[in-house]
Amino acid sequence: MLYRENGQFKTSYRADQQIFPVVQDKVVILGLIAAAFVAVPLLASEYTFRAILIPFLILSMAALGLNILVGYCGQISLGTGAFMAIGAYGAYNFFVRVEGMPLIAALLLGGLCATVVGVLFGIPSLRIKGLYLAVATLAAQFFTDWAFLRIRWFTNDSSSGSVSVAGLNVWGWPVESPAHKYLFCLAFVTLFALMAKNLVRGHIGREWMAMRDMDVAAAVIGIRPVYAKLTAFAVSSFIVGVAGGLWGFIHLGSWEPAAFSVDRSFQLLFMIIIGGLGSIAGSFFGAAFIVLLPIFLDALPSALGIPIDTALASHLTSMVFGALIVFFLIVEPHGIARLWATTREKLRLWPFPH
Amino acid sequence: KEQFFPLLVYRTGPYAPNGTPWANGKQDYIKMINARDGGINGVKLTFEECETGYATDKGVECYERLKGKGASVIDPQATGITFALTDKVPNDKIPLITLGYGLSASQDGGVFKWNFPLMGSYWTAADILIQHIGKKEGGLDKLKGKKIALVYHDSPFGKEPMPLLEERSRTHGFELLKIPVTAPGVEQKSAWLQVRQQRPDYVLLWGWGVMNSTALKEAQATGYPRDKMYGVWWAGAEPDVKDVGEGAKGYNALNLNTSGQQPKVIQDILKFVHDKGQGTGPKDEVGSVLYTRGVIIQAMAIEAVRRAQERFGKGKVMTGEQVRWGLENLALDDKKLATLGLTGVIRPLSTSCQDHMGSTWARIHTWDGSKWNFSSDWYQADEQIIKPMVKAAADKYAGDKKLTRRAPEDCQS
Amino acid sequence: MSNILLNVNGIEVIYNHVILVLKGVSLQVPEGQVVALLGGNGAGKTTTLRAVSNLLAGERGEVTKGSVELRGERIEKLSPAQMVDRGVIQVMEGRHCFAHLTIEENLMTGAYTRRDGKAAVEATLEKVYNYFPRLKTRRTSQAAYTSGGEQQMCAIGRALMANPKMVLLDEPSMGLAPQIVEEVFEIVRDLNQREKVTFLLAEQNTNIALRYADYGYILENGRIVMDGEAKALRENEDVKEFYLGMGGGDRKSFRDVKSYKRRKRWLA
Amino acid sequence: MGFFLETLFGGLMAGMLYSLIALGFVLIFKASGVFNFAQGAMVLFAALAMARFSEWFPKWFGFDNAVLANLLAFIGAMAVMVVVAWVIERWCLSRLVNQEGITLLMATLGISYFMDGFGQTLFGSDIYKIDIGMPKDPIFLFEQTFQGGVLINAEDLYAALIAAALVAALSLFFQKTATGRALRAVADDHQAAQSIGIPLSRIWVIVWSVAGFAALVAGIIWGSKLGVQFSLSQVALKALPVVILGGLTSVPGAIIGGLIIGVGEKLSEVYIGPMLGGGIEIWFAYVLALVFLLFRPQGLFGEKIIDRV
Amino acid sequence: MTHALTARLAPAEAVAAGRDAGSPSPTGTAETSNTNSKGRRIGEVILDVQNISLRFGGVKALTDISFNVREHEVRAIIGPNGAGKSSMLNCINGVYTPQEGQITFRGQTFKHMNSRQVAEMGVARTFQNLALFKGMSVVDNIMTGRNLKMKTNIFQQAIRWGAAEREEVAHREFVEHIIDFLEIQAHRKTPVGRLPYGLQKRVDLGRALAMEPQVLLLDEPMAGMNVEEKQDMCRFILDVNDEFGTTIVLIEHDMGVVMDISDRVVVLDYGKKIGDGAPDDVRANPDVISAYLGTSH
Ligand SMILES: Nc1ncnc2c1ncn2[C@@H]1O[C@H](COP(=O)(O)OP(=O)(O)OP(=O)(O)O)[C@@H](O)[C@H]1O
Ligand SMILES: Nc1ncnc2c1ncn2[C@@H]1O[C@H](COP(=O)(O)OP(=O)(O)OP(=O)(O)O)[C@@H](O)[C@H]1O
Ligand SMILES: [Mg+2]
Ligand SMILES: [Mg+2]
Repeated sequence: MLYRENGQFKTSYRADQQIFPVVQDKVVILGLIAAAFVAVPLLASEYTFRAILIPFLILSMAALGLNILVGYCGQISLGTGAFMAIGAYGAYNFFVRVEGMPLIAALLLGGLCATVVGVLFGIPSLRIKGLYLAVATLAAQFFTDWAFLRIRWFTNDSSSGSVSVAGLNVWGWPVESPAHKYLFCLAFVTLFALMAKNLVRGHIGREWMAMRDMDVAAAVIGIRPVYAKLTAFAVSSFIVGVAGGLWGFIHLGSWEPAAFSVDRSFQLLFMIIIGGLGSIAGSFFGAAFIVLLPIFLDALPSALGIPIDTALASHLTSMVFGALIVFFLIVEPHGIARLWATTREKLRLWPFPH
Repeated sequence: KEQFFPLLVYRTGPYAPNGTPWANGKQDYIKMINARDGGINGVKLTFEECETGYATDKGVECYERLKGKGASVIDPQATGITFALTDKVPNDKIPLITLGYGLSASQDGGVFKWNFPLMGSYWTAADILIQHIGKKEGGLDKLKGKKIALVYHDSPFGKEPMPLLEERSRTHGFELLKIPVTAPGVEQKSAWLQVRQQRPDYVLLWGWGVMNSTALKEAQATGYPRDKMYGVWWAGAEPDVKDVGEGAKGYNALNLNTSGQQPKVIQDILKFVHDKGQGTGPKDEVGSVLYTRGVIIQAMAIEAVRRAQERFGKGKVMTGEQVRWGLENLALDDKKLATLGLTGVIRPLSTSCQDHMGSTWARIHTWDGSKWNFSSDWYQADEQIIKPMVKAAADKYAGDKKLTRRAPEDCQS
Repeated sequence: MSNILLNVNGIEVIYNHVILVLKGVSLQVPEGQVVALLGGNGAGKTTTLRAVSNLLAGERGEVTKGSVELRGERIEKLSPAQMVDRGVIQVMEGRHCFAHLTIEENLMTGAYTRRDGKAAVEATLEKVYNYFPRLKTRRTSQAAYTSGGEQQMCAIGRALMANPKMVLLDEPSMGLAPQIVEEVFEIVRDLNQREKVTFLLAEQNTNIALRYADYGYILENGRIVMDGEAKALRENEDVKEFYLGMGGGDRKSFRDVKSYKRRKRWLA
Repeated sequence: MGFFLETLFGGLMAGMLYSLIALGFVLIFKASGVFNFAQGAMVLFAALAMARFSEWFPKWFGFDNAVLANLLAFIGAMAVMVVVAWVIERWCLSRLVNQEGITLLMATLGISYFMDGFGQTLFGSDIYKIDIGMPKDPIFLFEQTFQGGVLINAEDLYAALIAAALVAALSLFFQKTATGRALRAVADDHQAAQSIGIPLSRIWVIVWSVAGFAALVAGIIWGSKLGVQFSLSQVALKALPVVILGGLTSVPGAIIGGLIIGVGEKLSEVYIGPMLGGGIEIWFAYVLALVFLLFRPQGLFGEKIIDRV
Repeated sequence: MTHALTARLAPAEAVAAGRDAGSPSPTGTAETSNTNSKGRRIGEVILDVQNISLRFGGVKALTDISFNVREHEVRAIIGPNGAGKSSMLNCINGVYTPQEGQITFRGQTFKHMNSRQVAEMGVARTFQNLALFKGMSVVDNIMTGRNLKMKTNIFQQAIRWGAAEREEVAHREFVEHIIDFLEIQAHRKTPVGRLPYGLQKRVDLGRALAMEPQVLLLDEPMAGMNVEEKQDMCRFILDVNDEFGTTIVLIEHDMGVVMDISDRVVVLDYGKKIGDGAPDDVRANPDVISAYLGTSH
């Protein structure tokens, strides 16, 4: 009885095209957002903010960006870390080189840098497809790793190649305390998620999906592959770039290229596959799974009071993590978002089995 | 009453073979102090390990987690994590011990109030190596026209010594070749082809983890003489040479601390911990180079607490701020070292508000195919060169971060 | 009736844990007969065949009720390969040729389970080429680059390569030129009569299917709504009107069908 | 000139070592359409098993003969890899029949996490040694012609020969046998392959075992070069450009790709690297592969990517 | 009596809202012509295919094919399997580039065309091997057909509020008419991959219709349907042809359908044209009989 849409008739197409056509969903989501903005800052501990919520939000956002490229447009990319790095270093350079550059502007400009490079690296996608493209995007990854390590200019001539920022504020409001940082990220994420959702349910989103599902047919109905793919690369790298900026500025504060290594790229790809390709909510589910699960598993032995060797614990974590990934894929190859949708469908029918 | 020590370690991942003995040393020392002395003036010591896998983000997560449990001093055990935490610790008021690594500029306590690169930084390390090579050649002036190659881990860790080496190369007129090795360093063929092409007179090895042993194997395979190779102190432990064996014979590396099971502190650990079956790692690894380094790091942390207790109240649990004071006022003279059982293991050390390093001594040891032997006297890094560099770098950092130098009265507290 | 080869007993199939498609389908296929499974789009014909050949798992479907028996043996737990070992092979809807393999390689994979020697396989290959001369001319082309009809022939030929005892044919006529359709059904009859191969065919082309089949089932909405001897079905008024397009006796011109008439639902 | 040759040889031999790992990727992809990201983990796992068995067996069975120990360890490790293949098929692949490539890829990532953890739990995470008596010291050629001669790494030379033999054998297998054809069919369409009676489970166990064998050989060779420890699993990253350059579906492509990448990256690092500050080889390899792909999107020898309406 | 289709496709009042944003009104709905199928006005040549030859390596898919299509007519292409019918359509809409020959469309002559140009000129098609976007719902699939007509830029879409939403609603309205017309209302939100084959064919047609094409190329639209469904499909095709005057090029193997609904028929065999003319003439052509129809027809 939880999920009854009986009696909820759509009288206009506008109503039918809402993000959450079912009232229950809408209420729940709005409630969640409200709670995230109001209740969480009051309740969460510093550890929760800094080690869980902030990384979760930022990585969700990066996953969201990646999902546009991989999940919606079907171009598998393993170079996400690179675009995060470009966003972060781009923002950093604007921030320290331009006197009085506001934080938000710096982050957005960093995202723009990522967009430019993203489009550049997107060009091969017009010819190279699938896994070949995926591996080829690693070129972007390793190239940027190298460039930020080697080219002194990017790091403002820091001798060790690690950079850091300080004195973050938004119109004079300092973004220093964990709660502020959290709210700052949350605002970004909410906004970007909304815009991403708008894009993917608009015609540009359909162009992406059409490219993904069958590019020849898409071309025949008049979709230009160049435009569709490159916009996907652009939008995706922009979001990823801004997320990279947040990761550097807000989460780490000080970073080196290793913060955006190929492991990060893989991690983000895991998130969207586990969460659900081609689903905005999936990006969040995936980020939650990949960020929270290891933390949870790590903390489990000591929380249960089982004294267990650190190395063994972390090997076990890795095993359980791996096994859970496989398990989830077996239960639902299309990710947690789909699993959720199926569950909802069941709830809708409940208590009748079908 | 319990003093809590968070232990950031990596027992898994590419650097596990090096991270594990290090972590074992830290843990065993705590256990030993509890078992032998019942803690510090009656304050029991507790600890919790957190696995970072040498990854910065996991390190930050560990830090945040353990911080909440009452951490008052932390050894991040990785350069990357140190960088990330350097910005966070002033807010949280937790001092960082980065013994022998971290930011070289953080020696300057005037700017880096919370960082303690005790006993040496990469600048002092590089400086000592050049001094040693100069001595071998019969004087630093003989370095003119020589070629010295720096084969380095391509990361901030590997790049940190460069400013100093460049400075020295300018002064003495030797040519400095920089040859990067991409982390983690499993494929170094082209680096060593370059070494073979350039035929440098000496190779400085700035590696960590698998990079070291691979470098030695490649050196062997390209016929580069191992006795012309000098490693930093992170490239001079057993895991680096063990499976190269004979092939690494003649290889030299810096050494911050002695190894072996003779020192009293190690004996105590064996007696109070391992013999009771509470040891952390295998018994025969107790006293290895990195194990002993772990012991020293933990000893420093505990001595800082002890020192702080002397001032803020014996038998009390110290806060981060208080431990920071302790670290800033360490005075480990020969007598003190003797009571700690560290005689001969390290040089005496004393820190101050301005100087967060306390000692810049190190010496060289050489692998004979089955064990490390000392092959030089102690060297001290040249203050004349290092001091101005540290100051300049610290000032730049302060400028970037819009910090002001600590006022003299800040040093009193 | 002669002895029952396949007995489908009240099966229910659910896709993806929620979509109930078959709602208790029962049918029997006697040994050595041609049985047709008829029904509109989405009636569940393909699903029924998948349930028999155990190819549901790949579509995330499962049989939740009822049983399927082959010569009295329960077969729900068998793998598709084991079904082929027992002589039951399915020609899948939508061709499913191996895109990168040539036509001949495609056919040869069909003989994967054969153990009767190279020569016998060669002979079957010749037989298939005889049935479909078109395939012979295209034998070295990659399957993906052949026309739709050629792929359909390839798929049928591939199944025949296994020397099956029973063939589940899913829409064999789709995309084939009229005389080839005729030929395919001639092949069915030929194999059926000479080699005693049993057929269960799902077909939209009711007309031809009923001409060649011995018995027919009509599936609507996941339920069997009618069954009977093919001859009897051909004479049935409803079938005539809705499946043979011959309401009121003669075949109507497609141009003259005026209104969108609602198909009669037996159980709606 | 001497040095150029040296670099060239070095590159060729490094390339052969990459192809050894690339081979594992190609085998599995070709036979099941799965891009196996667990290949690196399999290499590590196999090498760990080999290293530890050669250490344990003499102790357990009380003999003292290095050759025998290595032989038994090899057999033991191979057995372990067959079990691994069986478990993977049983618990993972067979439940993911007919899913999209990316889902399967993700599953192999899950497998790789599991194997990393499991391998180290079982065998430990220290550095272990595999000593199959490979020569460590260099050989010098043409000492009369060039000053200093041309140095060849003897160990690499042997490794390259082993790799070449392995690849030759496997490509024959794929091209010439009915099983080879069935494997390719499975890669194209799981469901259709099932429908004509190709037993997916058996095929997969076979292929993963063969890939496990390739991983074991790679693990032994790399392990005796690097020492057996976690980083071994990361050499897989070096093999990726090789795989795509040669073509995901081509066994000989793995070799040619390996040689091209090996030579390309060594020459670039040695001759261009110093101008750019060094450390360029890793991205250079990928860029090289990318450039080739722009001309041949399916890699040098890969099967043409089919898109047709 | 007004035709059912006209009634259903008549623009609803809500369309007015979307007029300003890229008017999606279907061409030709203005006059509700009562013409029945017999009175269709066949016009000038709209599409002229001249001497097309297409080879794939050694395979000659098409050899020197010429034929034309007149406005408003239903033009069928038939021929045995592998004759080159689908290849012909692929040449027309720019998927394949023929080695020789040219195509004239509404007076403009092309040697090479890319698919986008063709689509912009008003040619839509359906595919033999379903080329639907599997991961998208029915509505979204059909909406992609409207993409050419949707003009808001990416920033407007990101904000959505305002122009983008108005546009979306207006086009959705149009698509809903098509959905009603094809009677797939119940499946609106279903991912197309889950639909039975026959319905997928309908969605494919819907997507092509959404482009409001002048010429509609249909590649075996009725494969895999039973008689009744074919009748429905024929009805759809004829209605589109009648109401919008859309020209239809149809490949079909069901001779009943071809004979009944097409105005002229081209017959291909082994890439060559072996017949062209009115259905009855073609049926009587001995070449066609031996190559294609066989004796039973
Ligand atoms: N993989 C699937 N997932 C979910 N639903 C499915 C799946 N396959 C089929 N269905 C649903 O099952 C029902 C029956 O489909 P089925 O393919 O068996 O019909 P059919 O009789 O073969 O139709 P057609 O003649 O069009 O092939 C349809 O409503 C379809 O939507
Ligand atoms: N891309 C291609 N590469 C190679 N050969 C091709 C290609 N496309 C079509 N062919 C060949 O061209 C010939 C004509 O194919 P086409 O698909 O046009 O046939 P068709 O008339 O549509 O047949 P059907 O009725 O079976 O669909 C076939 O023999 C086919 O193998
Ligand atoms: Mg069907
Ligand atoms: Mg065709």
